[in-house]
Amino acid sequence: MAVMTFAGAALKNFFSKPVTTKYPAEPAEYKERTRGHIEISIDDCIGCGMCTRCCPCGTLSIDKIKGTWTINRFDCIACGFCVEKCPKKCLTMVAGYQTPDGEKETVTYTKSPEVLEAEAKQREEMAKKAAEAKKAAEAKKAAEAAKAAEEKKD
Amino acid sequence: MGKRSVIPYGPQHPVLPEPIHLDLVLEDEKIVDVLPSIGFIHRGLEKLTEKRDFNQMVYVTERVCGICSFGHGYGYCDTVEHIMNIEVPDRAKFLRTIWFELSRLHSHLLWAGLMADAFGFENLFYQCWRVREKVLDVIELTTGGRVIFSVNKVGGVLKDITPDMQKAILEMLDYVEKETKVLEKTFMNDYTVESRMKGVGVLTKEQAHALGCAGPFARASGIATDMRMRGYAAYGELDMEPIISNDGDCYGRCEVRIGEIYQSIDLIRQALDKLPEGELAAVVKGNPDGEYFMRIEQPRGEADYYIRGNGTPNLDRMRVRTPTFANLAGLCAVLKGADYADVGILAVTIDPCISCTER
Amino acid sequence: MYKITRSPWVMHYDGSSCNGCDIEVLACLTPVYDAERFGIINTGDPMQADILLVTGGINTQNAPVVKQLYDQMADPKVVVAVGVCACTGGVFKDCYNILGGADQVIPVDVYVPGCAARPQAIIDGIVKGIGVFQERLEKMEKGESLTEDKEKKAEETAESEDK
Amino acid sequence: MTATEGKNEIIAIEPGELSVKAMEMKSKGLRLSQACAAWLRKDEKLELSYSFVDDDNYDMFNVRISLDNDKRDTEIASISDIFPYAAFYENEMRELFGANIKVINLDFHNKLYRIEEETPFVPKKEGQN
Amino acid sequence: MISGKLISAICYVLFAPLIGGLIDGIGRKISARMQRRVGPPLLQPFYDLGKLLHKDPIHVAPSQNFFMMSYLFFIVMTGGMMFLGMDILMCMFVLSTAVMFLYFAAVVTGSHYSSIGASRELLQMVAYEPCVLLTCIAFYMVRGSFETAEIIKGDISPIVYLPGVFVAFIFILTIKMRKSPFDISTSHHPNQEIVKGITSEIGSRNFGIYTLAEWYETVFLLGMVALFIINSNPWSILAAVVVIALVYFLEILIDNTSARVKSDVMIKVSWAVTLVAAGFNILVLIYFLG
Amino acid sequence: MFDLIIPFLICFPFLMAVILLCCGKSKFGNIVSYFGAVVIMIASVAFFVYKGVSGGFAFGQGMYVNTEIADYVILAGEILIVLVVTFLSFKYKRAWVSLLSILPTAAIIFQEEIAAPEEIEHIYIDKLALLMIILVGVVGSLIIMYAVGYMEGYHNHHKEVQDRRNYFLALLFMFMGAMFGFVTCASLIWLVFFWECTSVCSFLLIGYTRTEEAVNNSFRALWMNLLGGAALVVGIIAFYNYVYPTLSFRTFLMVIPQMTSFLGAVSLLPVFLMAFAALTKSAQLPFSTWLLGAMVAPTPSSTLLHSATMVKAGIYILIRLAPLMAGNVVGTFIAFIGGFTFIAASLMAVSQTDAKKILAMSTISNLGLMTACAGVGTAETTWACIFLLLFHAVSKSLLFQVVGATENSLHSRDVEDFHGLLYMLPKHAMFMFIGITGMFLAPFGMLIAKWSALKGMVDGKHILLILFIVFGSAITSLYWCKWMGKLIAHPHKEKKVKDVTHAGEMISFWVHGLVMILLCVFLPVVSVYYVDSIIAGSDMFNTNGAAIPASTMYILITILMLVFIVPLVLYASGKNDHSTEKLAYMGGINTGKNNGFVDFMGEEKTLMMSNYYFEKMLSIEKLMKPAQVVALVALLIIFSMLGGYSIGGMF
Ligand code: SF4
Ligand code: SF4
Ligand code: SF4
Ligand code: SF4
Ligand code: SF4
Ligand code: SF4
Ligand code: SF4
Ligand code: SF4
Repeated sequence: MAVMTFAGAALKNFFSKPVTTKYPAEPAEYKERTRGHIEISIDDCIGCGMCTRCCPCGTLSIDKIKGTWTINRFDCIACGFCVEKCPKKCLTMVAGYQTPDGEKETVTYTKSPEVLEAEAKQREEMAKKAAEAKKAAEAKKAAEAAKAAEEKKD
Repeated sequence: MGKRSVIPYGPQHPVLPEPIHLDLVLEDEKIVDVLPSIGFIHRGLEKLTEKRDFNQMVYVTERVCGICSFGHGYGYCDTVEHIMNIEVPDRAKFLRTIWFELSRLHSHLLWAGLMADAFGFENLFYQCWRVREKVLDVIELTTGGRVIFSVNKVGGVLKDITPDMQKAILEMLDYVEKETKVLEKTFMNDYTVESRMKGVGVLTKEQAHALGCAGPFARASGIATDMRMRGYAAYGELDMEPIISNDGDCYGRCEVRIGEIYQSIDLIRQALDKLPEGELAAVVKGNPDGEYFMRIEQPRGEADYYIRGNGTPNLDRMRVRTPTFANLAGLCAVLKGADYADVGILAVTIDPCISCTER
Repeated sequence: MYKITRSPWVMHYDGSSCNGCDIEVLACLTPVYDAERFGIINTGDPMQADILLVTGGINTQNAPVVKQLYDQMADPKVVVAVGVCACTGGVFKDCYNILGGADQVIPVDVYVPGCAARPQAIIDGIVKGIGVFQERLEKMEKGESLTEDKEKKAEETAESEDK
Repeated sequence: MTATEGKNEIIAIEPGELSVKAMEMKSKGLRLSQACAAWLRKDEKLELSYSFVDDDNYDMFNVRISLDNDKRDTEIASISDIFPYAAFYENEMRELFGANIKVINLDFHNKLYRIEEETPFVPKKEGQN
Repeated sequence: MISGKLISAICYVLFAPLIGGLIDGIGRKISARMQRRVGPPLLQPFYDLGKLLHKDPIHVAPSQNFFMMSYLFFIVMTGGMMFLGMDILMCMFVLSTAVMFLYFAAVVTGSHYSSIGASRELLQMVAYEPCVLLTCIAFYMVRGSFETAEIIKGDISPIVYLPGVFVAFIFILTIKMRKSPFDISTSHHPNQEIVKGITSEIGSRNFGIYTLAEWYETVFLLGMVALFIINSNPWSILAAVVVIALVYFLEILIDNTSARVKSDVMIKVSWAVTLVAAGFNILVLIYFLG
Repeated sequence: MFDLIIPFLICFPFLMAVILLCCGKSKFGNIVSYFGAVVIMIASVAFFVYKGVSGGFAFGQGMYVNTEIADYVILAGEILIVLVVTFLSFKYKRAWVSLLSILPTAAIIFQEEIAAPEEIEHIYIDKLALLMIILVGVVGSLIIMYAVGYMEGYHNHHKEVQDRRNYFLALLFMFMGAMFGFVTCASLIWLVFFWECTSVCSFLLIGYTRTEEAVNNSFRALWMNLLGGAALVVGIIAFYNYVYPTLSFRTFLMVIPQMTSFLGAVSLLPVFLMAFAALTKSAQLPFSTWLLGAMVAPTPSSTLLHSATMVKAGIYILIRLAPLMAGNVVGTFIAFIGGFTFIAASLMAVSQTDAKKILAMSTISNLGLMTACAGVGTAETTWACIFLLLFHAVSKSLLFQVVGATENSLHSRDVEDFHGLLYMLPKHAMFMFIGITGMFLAPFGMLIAKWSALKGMVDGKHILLILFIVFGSAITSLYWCKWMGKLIAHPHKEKKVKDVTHAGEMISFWVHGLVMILLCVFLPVVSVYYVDSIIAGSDMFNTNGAAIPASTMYILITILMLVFIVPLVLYASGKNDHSTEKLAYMGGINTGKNNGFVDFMGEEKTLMMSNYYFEKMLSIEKLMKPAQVVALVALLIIFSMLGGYSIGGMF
């Protein structure tokens, strides 16, 4: 029947320095792998939507035309699945958590105008190309049709 | 009937932060009847399989519970791997084992703290949780998360444990071993602590078997069952014996868990020692089709997984039978005849996880 | 004006959480983070609590419980939702028995994201909550009604839900 | 001790045989480790599985009752008189899957989880909404 | 002379909360350090009290307010009587009356945690009351008077005659100060199986009153400890302060190194200590003085 | 002229009894009873006032030296008692009990016959007797008034019991007559008669319902009391033959201290035997069981037995004997038994839920305290004893009556059912509150008495008694607090209760309550002007001056009054204070009110809170036997000690 068996440890604690961190007076230290929050280098994003589809929470949304990538940080479980899945590796898991707030606002990242412009141009070009291709195809079709008609005539 | 009190315990109660509710009938402070009520935390996450594919489900399963989160992720992946006949690389098996034991370590230390808290030993609670923080540090170092690891995927693991990290783990193990000795002294020998645990909530071996108890709760009653003996992951290649006690009371349960802390430390050391080189994950192709029953040993005891695939990415059924669900009957049995003051302690001795019980 | 910011007593209620956030709430109180530095005491009793920490989402069965605990607290009081589950329902929001975040039943003042929310985030969340706490006191002492404030808040959240 | 994975068998039975099977398992000293239901969406079938395990050699026997959609209301006698703790599993199967299990020793009357939706795991039958 | 007593009583009424609060703050700090953490600021108890008094007053049953005020009043009166140099046995009777009001404040709500807490408070009373009464009697035997004014007048400190009683009283102090292992009716920590026990239904202003009453009580109880030390020599007051500091530190250490025991153990152990330490001491005293 | 009041007080109740017996079943009995009660009350108060005014307070006064006729009446009475007892014990097949009546009576008659003729005072009035008279007169009459109303309700509910209420009332009157006789008589022969008279009355009262339990219990009461009576007789005979040949009680009291010096222990034997008799009457261990059994009878009889009469007869004798017991072995043992009874009965009271049983155990325990005080026998403790007697009589009488009345309305006397009584029967709860505070709490007098008792015992260095008291009083507070808590607790169910209490009962409550408060307020006056002089009386301690200095007393009273007034002030001032009402805390699942919660099935369940009883540890069944054994052993030890000495001394 021992009493106060913990006295030694308690007294030792009493005379040692507390282990308490100084947070928030001093910033918190994070490990390298710490899953804090998701960052995006938006200009690299190709808007494929892989991340939005794989996210277990449905936290993400993208708008390919506007070039935006939207995240609700109050909904993200920091699982990192999107990071793993992103084909362009433009998503990264960054240490440091998202700060608390009174509102659950979503954050939207928009591509820089140049990139947008470039993309728009590209899209235009693609569209043009597609149109051209279409035209060409139509022309080809028409030509073929004409050819066929001609053959018929024959 | 006049001398009886009919009172609720929970759902909100500081001793057991999780919401479980018991209808108690007391005579003085003796419990003469108890009826459990659950559902305060029931989410219905098993049904998410209809909306999430089997890869996403890993992250959902991890959140069956935040304490043995790793185990759930693992159990799920292993079951799917069985169905899909995936051969997981050896290194991944060992890494999984190490993380599994780390999570057991933190879980048991957490339990010890909650137990100390339940019998009103503040300082001991702080001590346990302080030691536990060291384990969490290592977990964060290796996985990036403190409680939710998110390192499992179907087919293997996502992250490696580098040699630096291995060193950190070993250092941490030494520290924890040393500190556990201090804790053990108080948990096992202190008069006040003993007065709260010895002879409280006794469950004999026969009773434990008849009530279908699992995990340390059953082992403390002398049932030598430990799913790790089934040799899943890398356990087959490590040396271990189930730890049992024959007391069947709270003291015995405490003894078993403290023994398991040492056991986990030993297992991690062994696993690190034998850690093979190799790939982290196998390639996964196709969708699961078929069914499998898997049993693993969570810190709280045997957890059963049942998965039924139907050839689409969305599983037909994902089922987790968690240790606490199995131990509910045992809890009610030990509560009858105990003191009201023991409710918290007894609830904690089964190391309850209501979150996973109700899913 | 009296400063009551140095003594925020919290009460924790575990909604439908997975335990992850709960143990982190507890971890805040332990030596490494020691929330008592800020006068934070974890009291289990709503009668004595100033700040309600809700972890986990709301389901059919715990909705009345959360509401009742909130009602039992004395004014001024503050609600902090800890973890994404309590913010939005998180990973479980599509489950059949999850109604959503804590703001489904009570007005939430501060949202702490994270899964699990880190202890530092929780401390930050409480500190932010303390600011609201002080404002409320000042309002109360001026005799302004607090409910109005809360109703507005509730409306806002309802609106954002609609969106 | 060496690791033994143990057997893992599925034994299909008719609904009426459950009690007999449970008795048999009990007499062998097995423990009920779990019981669960599953709704097979493609096959439109309700399956109940009772798993019995042997704590010495880690064998597992899963007793399976399969019910087609039109027969899913078939009455099934509870085994809670044989394994008292089966009550929780059976209550769960009944509340979530609508399995028609009768005479459970601790009957929660579909209020184990107290959810709003009825039997969320199985689709509503025609004529019900 | 009378005026001297009066001044000390007035000082008690005015300053006991300050001292009590400060002692509380020091205690919390020491406790925190024993748990290897920084702990709250020294003045934390006052911040807490300030907040409690500024919150919206609440009650479960209206009569709680009245019972709590009465509780505070009687606690103050207990200490006041002691510092007025009055009959110490009467002080103790008034103290039990005070405890009874706290009991009423808890049971009047009919709620379960506070009722269980209240019942346990009564058990605590059963555990400590004998020792407290014996302590008074022991003083009487040594000094031939129940009056504190007389008790402090001897040449030799009573502790010389009463080591056993002192030990028993220190033991009982753990119960009265609601420290582990005997914080069974309510505890300073929220980890009670009955939540806040007897104070479960006491919130905001009433809890402030409760806190204040506790501070008064702490000072009164430590005053009792001082009675063991103080004699006609003015330096003994200094000695008393040192002893009080040591005793208080010991209480905190005990608090930090023990689990909360159950009520039956509490009664058994405290009665045993009372009988063995105090009873034996008094027996010896009868032989030597008688 | 006024002196005639004494025989009047003794005879009038008997007369009333006879009239009542003649009334048969008619309602006329009620009027007769009210009339008789009022007359007795007026007579006793008048006598008391007259004595005060005429200066008769100063000294005792003996009278009735020549009482030949009365002696014959008494002789006849004694024989009548024997006949009744013999008849009933044969009727109920307990023939051996009759021996306990026949033999002592024969012995005492024989003794009287052979005694040398002497001139003794048969009646002696001093302040103690006066105190008892006013106590018995006022409290007893109130009980009778209460009984009239009570029996009405009782017989409405208990149809199975034969309605003999006039017989019951007659017994109550007889009892009072016997009591008056007992406290005023100064002849040992008369003393024995009145003693037996109370024994038989209580026997008949207990057996009133004639159920098997009642018969059993009544016979238990009878044989225990007759055993006491026998001891009394033996004591008297021993005294007459071996110590001093007189049958005067006063001489007895005065002569013994002088004889002790050369007769030694022999002279203590009569004292012990008399004290032994008192123990049986005061239901001390090992004789406590009869008082418990007495509860089968309707409440008024328990009230009468417990408060002012029966059991107090024992205490009265002990107070008379107190100076003879101071510092000797008899005193030590009597005090031990008293102290032991105090703590043992308190412990048993903790485990009771039946309000009447709690009251019974508390009576036994308080009588134990009084016995201990008397046993110590110093001026201080005797002072305490008298105050305890006074306060106990009033508050116990009040409590018994309120419990009885509550039972008639509530149909239960389980304390658990008193949960929230304040909201169901507010007046009853209030009176219970007053009664209970009177029993143990400041500012009521029991506390000061206890204080004084403790002080006296410390001075006497009775370590064991001190321990008994400090531990016992802690336990006492436990069971009273429990009860009070029940009264004010928020009710389980909002149930309405029909109050069927009669006006007569209410009047009795009010008077009791008032007396209680007045006694507290005027405690110093009572002490200084009355009780102190009992103590200083010629046949008591002869020490001049008060047991407790009046100055201390006044300070105490001031403080205690403060204790009383301040809460009222606080209450009044707190009335219009702003405070928000919240629901009680129940882990978040109350169903919108304070007494219901959502149970495991999602339905509403009523929250029930019961007190602690420690039934397994402290039940009467469990503790009574061992406690009786301890007390019995103590009695045997002292008996053999004294017997040994005496026999040794005789030869
Ligand atoms: S990720 Fe695949 S599907 Fe998406 S745009 Fe790139 S190539 Fe196409
Ligand atoms: S990850 Fe691929 S298969 Fe899965 S949902 Fe997205 S696009 Fe479809
Ligand atoms: S980290 Fe996980 S939850 Fe967050 S956005 Fe990426 S996939 Fe979604
Ligand atoms: S997966 Fe990567 S590239 Fe695709 S939308 Fe998301 S962030 Fe952009
Ligand atoms: S047993 Fe509890 S802690 Fe472990 S996984 Fe299950 S829910 Fe989590
Ligand atoms: S936010 Fe994440 S860790 Fe927290 S309760 Fe929800 S799922 Fe668990
Ligand atoms: S005490 Fe009560 S139960 Fe016992 S005999 Fe008397 S009335 Fe009956
Ligand atoms: S409960 Fe009481 S009042 Fe009712 S019938 Fe019985 S004895 Fe009479």
